[in-house]
Amino acid sequence: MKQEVIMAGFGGQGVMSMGMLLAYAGMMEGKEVSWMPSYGPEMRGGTANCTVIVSDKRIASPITPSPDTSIVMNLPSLDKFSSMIKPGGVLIINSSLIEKDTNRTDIEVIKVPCNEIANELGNSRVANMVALGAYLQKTGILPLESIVKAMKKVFAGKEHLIPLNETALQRGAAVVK
Amino acid sequence: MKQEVIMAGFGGQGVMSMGMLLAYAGMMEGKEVSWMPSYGPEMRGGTANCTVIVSDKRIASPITPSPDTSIVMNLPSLDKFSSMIKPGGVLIINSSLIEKDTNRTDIEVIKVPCNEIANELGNSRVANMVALGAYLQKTGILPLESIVKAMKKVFAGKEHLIPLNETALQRGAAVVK
Amino acid sequence: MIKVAGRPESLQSKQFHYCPGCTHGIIHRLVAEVMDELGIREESIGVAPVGCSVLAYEYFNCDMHEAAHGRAPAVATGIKRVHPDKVVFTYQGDGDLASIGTAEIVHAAGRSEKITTIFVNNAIYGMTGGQMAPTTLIGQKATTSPYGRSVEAQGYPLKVSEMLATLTGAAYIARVSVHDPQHIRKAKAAIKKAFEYQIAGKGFTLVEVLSTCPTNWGLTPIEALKWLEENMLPYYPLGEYKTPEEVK
Amino acid sequence: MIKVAGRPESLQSKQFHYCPGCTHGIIHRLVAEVMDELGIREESIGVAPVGCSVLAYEYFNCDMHEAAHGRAPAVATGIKRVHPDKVVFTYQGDGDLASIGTAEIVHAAGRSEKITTIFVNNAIYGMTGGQMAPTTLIGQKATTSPYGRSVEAQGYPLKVSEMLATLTGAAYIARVSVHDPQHIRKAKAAIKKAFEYQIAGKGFTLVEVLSTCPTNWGLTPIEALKWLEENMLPYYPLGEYKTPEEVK
Amino acid sequence: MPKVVFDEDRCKGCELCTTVCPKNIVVMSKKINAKGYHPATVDEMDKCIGCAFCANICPDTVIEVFKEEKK
Amino acid sequence: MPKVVFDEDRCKGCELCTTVCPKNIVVMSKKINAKGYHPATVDEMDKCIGCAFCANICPDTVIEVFKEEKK
Amino acid sequence: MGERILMKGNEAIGEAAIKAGCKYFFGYPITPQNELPEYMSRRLPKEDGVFLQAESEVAAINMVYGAAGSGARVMTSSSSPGISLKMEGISYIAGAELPCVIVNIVRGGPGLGGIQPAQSDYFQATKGGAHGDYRLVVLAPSSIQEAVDLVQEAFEIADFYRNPVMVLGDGMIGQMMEPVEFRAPQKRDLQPKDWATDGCKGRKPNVINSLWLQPEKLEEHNWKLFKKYEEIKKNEVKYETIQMEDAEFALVAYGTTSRICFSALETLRAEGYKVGLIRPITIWPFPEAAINQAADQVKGFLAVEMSTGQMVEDVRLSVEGKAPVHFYGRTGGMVPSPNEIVDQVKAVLGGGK
Amino acid sequence: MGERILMKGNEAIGEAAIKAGCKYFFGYPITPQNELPEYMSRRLPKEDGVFLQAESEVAAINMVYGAAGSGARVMTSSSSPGISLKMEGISYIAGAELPCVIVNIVRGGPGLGGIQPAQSDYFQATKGGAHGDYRLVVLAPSSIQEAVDLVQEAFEIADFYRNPVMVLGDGMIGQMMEPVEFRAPQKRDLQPKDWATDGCKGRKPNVINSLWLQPEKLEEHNWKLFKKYEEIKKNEVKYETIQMEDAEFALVAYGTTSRICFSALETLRAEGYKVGLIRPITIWPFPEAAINQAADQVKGFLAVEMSTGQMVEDVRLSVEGKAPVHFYGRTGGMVPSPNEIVDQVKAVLGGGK
Ligand SMILES: Cc1ncc(C[n+]2csc(CCOP(=O)(O)OP(=O)(O)O)c2C)c(N)n1
Ligand SMILES: Cc1ncc(C[n+]2csc(CCOP(=O)(O)OP(=O)(O)O)c2C)c(N)n1
Ligand code: SF4
Ligand code: SF4
Ligand code: SF4
Ligand code: SF4
Ligand code: SF4
Ligand code: SF4
Ligand SMILES: [Mg+2]
Ligand SMILES: [Mg+2]
Repeated sequence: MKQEVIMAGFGGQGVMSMGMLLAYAGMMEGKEVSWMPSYGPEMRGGTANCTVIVSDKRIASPITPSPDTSIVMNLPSLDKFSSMIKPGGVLIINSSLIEKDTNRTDIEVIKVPCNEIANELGNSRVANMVALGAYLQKTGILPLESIVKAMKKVFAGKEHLIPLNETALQRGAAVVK
Repeated sequence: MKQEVIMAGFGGQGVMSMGMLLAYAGMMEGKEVSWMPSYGPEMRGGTANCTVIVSDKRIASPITPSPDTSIVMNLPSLDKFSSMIKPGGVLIINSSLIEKDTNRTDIEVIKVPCNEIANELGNSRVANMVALGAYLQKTGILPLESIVKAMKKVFAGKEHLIPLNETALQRGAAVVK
Repeated sequence: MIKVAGRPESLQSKQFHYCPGCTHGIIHRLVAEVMDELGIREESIGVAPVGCSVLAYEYFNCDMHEAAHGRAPAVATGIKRVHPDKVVFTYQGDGDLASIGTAEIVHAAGRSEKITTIFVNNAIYGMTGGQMAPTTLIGQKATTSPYGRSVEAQGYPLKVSEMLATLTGAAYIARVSVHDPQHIRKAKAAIKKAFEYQIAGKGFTLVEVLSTCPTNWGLTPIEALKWLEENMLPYYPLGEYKTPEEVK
Repeated sequence: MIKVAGRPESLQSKQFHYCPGCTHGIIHRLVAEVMDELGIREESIGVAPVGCSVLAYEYFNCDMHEAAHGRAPAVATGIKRVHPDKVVFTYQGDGDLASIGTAEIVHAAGRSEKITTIFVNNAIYGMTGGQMAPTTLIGQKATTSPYGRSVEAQGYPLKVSEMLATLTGAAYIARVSVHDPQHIRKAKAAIKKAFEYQIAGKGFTLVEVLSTCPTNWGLTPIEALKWLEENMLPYYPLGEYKTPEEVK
Repeated sequence: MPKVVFDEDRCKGCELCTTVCPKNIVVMSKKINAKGYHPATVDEMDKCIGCAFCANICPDTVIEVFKEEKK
Repeated sequence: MPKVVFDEDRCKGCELCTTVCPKNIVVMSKKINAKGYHPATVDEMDKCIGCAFCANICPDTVIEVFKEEKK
Repeated sequence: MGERILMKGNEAIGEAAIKAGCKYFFGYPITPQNELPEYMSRRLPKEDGVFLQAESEVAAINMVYGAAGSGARVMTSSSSPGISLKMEGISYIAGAELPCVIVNIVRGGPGLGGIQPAQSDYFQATKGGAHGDYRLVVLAPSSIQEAVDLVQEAFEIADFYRNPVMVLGDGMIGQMMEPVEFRAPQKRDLQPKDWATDGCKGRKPNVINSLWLQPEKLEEHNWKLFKKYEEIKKNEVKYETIQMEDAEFALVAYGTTSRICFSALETLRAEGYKVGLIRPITIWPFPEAAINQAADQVKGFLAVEMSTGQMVEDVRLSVEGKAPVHFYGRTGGMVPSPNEIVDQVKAVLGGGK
Repeated sequence: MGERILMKGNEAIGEAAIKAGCKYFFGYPITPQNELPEYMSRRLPKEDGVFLQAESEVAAINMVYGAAGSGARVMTSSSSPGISLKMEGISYIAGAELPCVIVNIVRGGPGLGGIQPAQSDYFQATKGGAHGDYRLVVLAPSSIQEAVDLVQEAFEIADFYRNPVMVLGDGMIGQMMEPVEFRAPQKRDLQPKDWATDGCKGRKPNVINSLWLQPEKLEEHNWKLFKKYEEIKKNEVKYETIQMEDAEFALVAYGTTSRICFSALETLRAEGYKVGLIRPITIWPFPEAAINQAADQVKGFLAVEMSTGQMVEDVRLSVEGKAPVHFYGRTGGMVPSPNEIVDQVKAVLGGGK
């Protein structure tokens, strides 16, 4: 089993920490994992992305020219990453911010209104967790609970945020179910 | 024909310019020449030396482990350079400042009281020319006049010094005659 | 209708890559306006630093030369010595000028190099993600002074204008700020003077401009202007530290 | 009979390689005398520069560390941060400190690094054969200013003490001279103060010592002392430019 | 009457211009521009006195200010 | 009576010591030392007041000055 | 120790250094290694150590020189242009035979270049980018775990041989997160640092120095260094071979690129190509013997680098003409993809498996 | 021109530069090259040029960067440690593709080392002592006359390829006096410097730059540079062969060492040994083909250097295992004597002529 996913969005959308959580959870489940961020000139406001690989075997390259899945949180990311996904792969689109469609027909497209759901939950910053929930549900790569476990490690000192994030995960998962 | 000579003495004794004059004169006579100074840490008061090669053919190395001749103007130079001279070579000793003798028997030793002669001429700074005169006379590598011609080039602006230097050359040569 | 404000000709129409509210953009515009007003765009050669303004060569509408980090004054010296009749300026951040480039700026000033330096002091390394600069204030947190800058560990913030003003070769040294329209006007006046003195051959000229880095200060752009006013102004007093009259 | 003058214990018995009459030798002895008097020889680590005093590590009778040209303050910083309880000093020439090492000395001072710098200003590059230094006087000839230093071409001689005194982190900055016994006594007193302030943890301390280079000035040792007095003293006024009281 | 023109797609929504207008007429728009920011705009243009403070503080040269020619 | 001792072979003949002696008793010797210099020396030692000026200005630590212990 | 945690390469390197007893860090910010000094600035004050941001890379390496000379375990880090500025200082440290660890998280060059991963500082690291006959031990990790292990070992090697050690990563090693476990580093039998300048109480003064004015002495010193380097060559070569047993063609790659080659190798093997991989872990000393030996077995080599071709020279030197050595490189911050390498191998082999 | 005059290497290099139209010199004192900046400080003001002693080597190379970028013929010089400090700047100049001439009068290293002649900066000069994939053209004169000729050519090469050129001498080349004649330099067909930053009147602004934030662009730039370097390799290799026609054994040496090898060769020939000498004049590009060809003819090679062994790697790379390559080196400022080389050759040949 090996899952390569690229997560991309605006600087403030939390795509990096979404990837980190996935990697952390994967590690805690005993898998090999890697997380590789894009790092641009450190000027803010651009787009950010990271590649996460979760695998049963030693991971070769931490980056990939053709991920299994791409989660795109904004329009530039859709433009940039939809074409890379491997045939038969999955594209998760944050439909709250992206109206455009992909022209790819050889992949499965899942639209999740991440920001709307997050706003419903009262905090637009958990849009990333909504997307992650959808991703986990779709790929089945890890159970939701493992992410929650990882949160306890990663959110050390901010444990009060966990319930909200967990709900967001579940809402995202629900979109796919 | 090839003559390799090392000239050595205290910093102020003019060994460098003595070598330069020889090289210049050699060049003006159409020979191949090279002049190579020792350059120590630029702190004054130490000993200085240069190697001059005058040859009819392309000069290989501008330094030599075994010169034909050595002109030593002070004691440390005697100690350092007398052993290098090739068997059958010539050692010119400034006997004004060096009392010690060499223990080499396979070379010709010529003692020249350079400073005394220079003082007689009224200027201790021409002791070097006295030594050079002796050297030229001994080796016959170049005529004295070629050095005088070279002085005109090298002493540009200080031509008034030439007669004195010429006399010093001749006095040195006379010691050997 | 006449245009009383807008993009000066000496600024390319390209959009800045700077973060929202970063005052680098204001300072760029002021320099360009001065070039326009003095009519020197085609006579000017700018030297871009390494720092957030590394891409300055894409923005100024005149010949531009990149420099290695901190070495803009040396690069400018090379240019000015070849083209003494041209107007040469450097645009440098506080990491660039006050840290790695200390020797170069001191000696450009000491040599009385006829160049103009726009020194953008935002008390931080913007480009590389908010590390401590020599101008970071005591107590200020940065990614390499996570517990706040302390005198004991990191010493005192450098006051560059005060230091350079002691050098005879420095003709004009002024510190200005861009945190409100009034100060922006004064900043422009100082920049103009600096260029004028360069053109008049008075010697080395430098304008230190206090600037914000909302991103690495962790503040909104508006809060950042306020932070500058409340924290930087007291430690870095504005004013002219040296004027050419003092150079005999 | 008691010995009232002679070789201090903190000086090795080796002979200096310096030229006849070069005042580097006097300054070495003063530093050693101060180490003796403060009883810190075994607690001291000296940093030798690149310059005529490059072999200082052969002369001082304490632990000695070589530095790359100009970098003695950085090397000293490395040492002092590892051994904050030891006494660390640098001994640097004007080419070393005021030219290539400008950034290092400014930042050691700015950081308030608790070290002592003995800055030997002889207005020339002695070691390399008499090239112009940043401190070479206007009109002074050097092998790289063969027509005399000119303001137009090379700018103004740097006044290092004045410049460093503007830095808050500098605790003690003084300029002294060694051209006669009276001044030699004062020079020693300043050096002693500097070490004492270091030991007391006051901050960065520096004593600039005006010194001769008979060889490269082309003067006899006696003429050189006179030249120093007549030419350097007016441009480089002696005195204490900063004392720890000013550091709050 | 003075006029202020915003090059909306250049605006990064930093809001600095809103703090300096003596007439308090510069406000942030609800819409989102190409860059994803809420751009600044002027609601009551007739109140504008053409002081150009807004343009002066704008870091991104978004704003042009026009005035009647003085005769 | 004070005493001045010259480590003659260290002397580089710079003559600085000769210029500072208040009693003018430090002079250059005619002889040449191991280094090839005329070393400094004191002729009339009895005039010495032990001020140590000579030792202080000597760049090569050639000179030691001894004085009676003050009681 | 023992627990696996997820760490960014730069931070893991910092933690590894601290675990190895490094208490002093002098550095200057530069992308893509900033997280390393930043990590040290958070951690070292708590370990009774010192983090100091120097005014420049030149100052930083000279601070390292001073700290190493006075007996400390000390580290610095930078990225390509910053390492170039450290060249003079590195030569001094090597000349004075002082131990320290220098991390280079390489980015695209030349000049200001870019900030994406590259391997174009190979020559600088392994041949001596500074003046004089000196060598750094250069360790090139290909994973965060290996980075951590090698950094710890780097300090031991540095102290053992009194020689600076460079850890050569790239933007990917610096920025990536992977699980790591901090294992107890293997300690060597180290001599006390009785040469350090830490005050001469009860002994003769110590001197740290790289100057030898008499050429005879300097030459002697150089041959002494040379012998040390030969000793290191004998003892410290590290490399990994993957599926070389039956390989008929060998990939050679280090660091990040070796992982991608591994990916390519899996694909090629799956298609029946008998390809192996030799991965130098020390790039100086270079695993010459291993490659030379492999040259008797394989039909050819493909050196893969993120540069226009640097390590390939060492491969050629090792192979001594026994087999063709091909090269595939991406540069300027571009990372090759496994497919490109697969294609290259196929092209070279011309269809013959 | 035409007259033979006796000149010191350093000064002759200065005069050659002036004759080649170099009007700007930025440098910093260091032994054993001081006579070069000193000469320029006397001469350039009279040629309406500028001599400026920079505050450091780092500043000097960046002044060169600025002057070269704004269209001037410009030179700098230094010796080993100073050249190390210039590494970052050299990488920028190479990256920005600017022409300039850099003289390194090599002395013993590493660190402060010594000041006597050495060749231990070969790697730094030829492999790239700084970061990134770049190359300098490196010219290694063996006499003052050749130094003069090569310096003049260096400016032409630099302008022709828009690439920095290094002239690699050593203390002996710098300090020695030999007769020289200033011949009219061979001019190349040079493009106008319409890329220079000299004020944008009547044209679009020019930009001098080495930054390419997109790795795709930076890679493109790197391959462009690579192609230029391949072009230079094709066109600019220079070497001399002496008595190679019937040689059964070849000495390989450059610069000062080659003269001493020539001396040794004469002795060996006199004794009946069929020895030849290959003397690289450009050490980058290295005369690979010539040496490779020679490898088909000779029984072996002896590379002689004033280092512990650097150029020998390029000889080995050229020979490709076809013949044994031996090495003889002196270092730290020691200059080998002809006899030592004679003995080495005899030892290698084991008595067989
Ligand atoms: C030699 C070198 N060292 C370090 C860097 C990394 N670097 C790039 S910009 C910068 C500092 C920028 O800070 P500043 O000059 O204050 O400019 P700002 O971004 O704040 O405007 C640093 C350290 C570099 N590019 N080159
Ligand atoms: C990096 C480097 N640049 C240059 C030199 C050559 N160098 C040695 S000493 C020196 C200057 C010495 O002058 P100063 O510091 O004034 O000391 P002084 O000899 O006058 O006492 C120079 C330039 C060097 N060794 N290293
Ligand atoms: S990081 Fe700071 S200085 Fe740089 S562009 Fe952003 S706000 Fe401006
Ligand atoms: S060259 Fe000058 S500074 Fe150096 S030892 Fe001689 S007199 Fe002193
Ligand atoms: S010009 Fe002045 S009044 Fe008009 S909108 Fe701008 S700030 Fe307000
Ligand atoms: S100041 Fe400029 S960028 Fe900022 S909100 Fe106003 S118009 Fe937009
Ligand atoms: S101690 Fe004083 S009086 Fe005696 S010789 Fe020396 S200078 Fe003269
Ligand atoms: S001062 Fe010292 S070195 Fe000079 S002459 Fe007197 S004793 Fe000799
Ligand atoms: Mg800044
Ligand atoms: Mg000096």
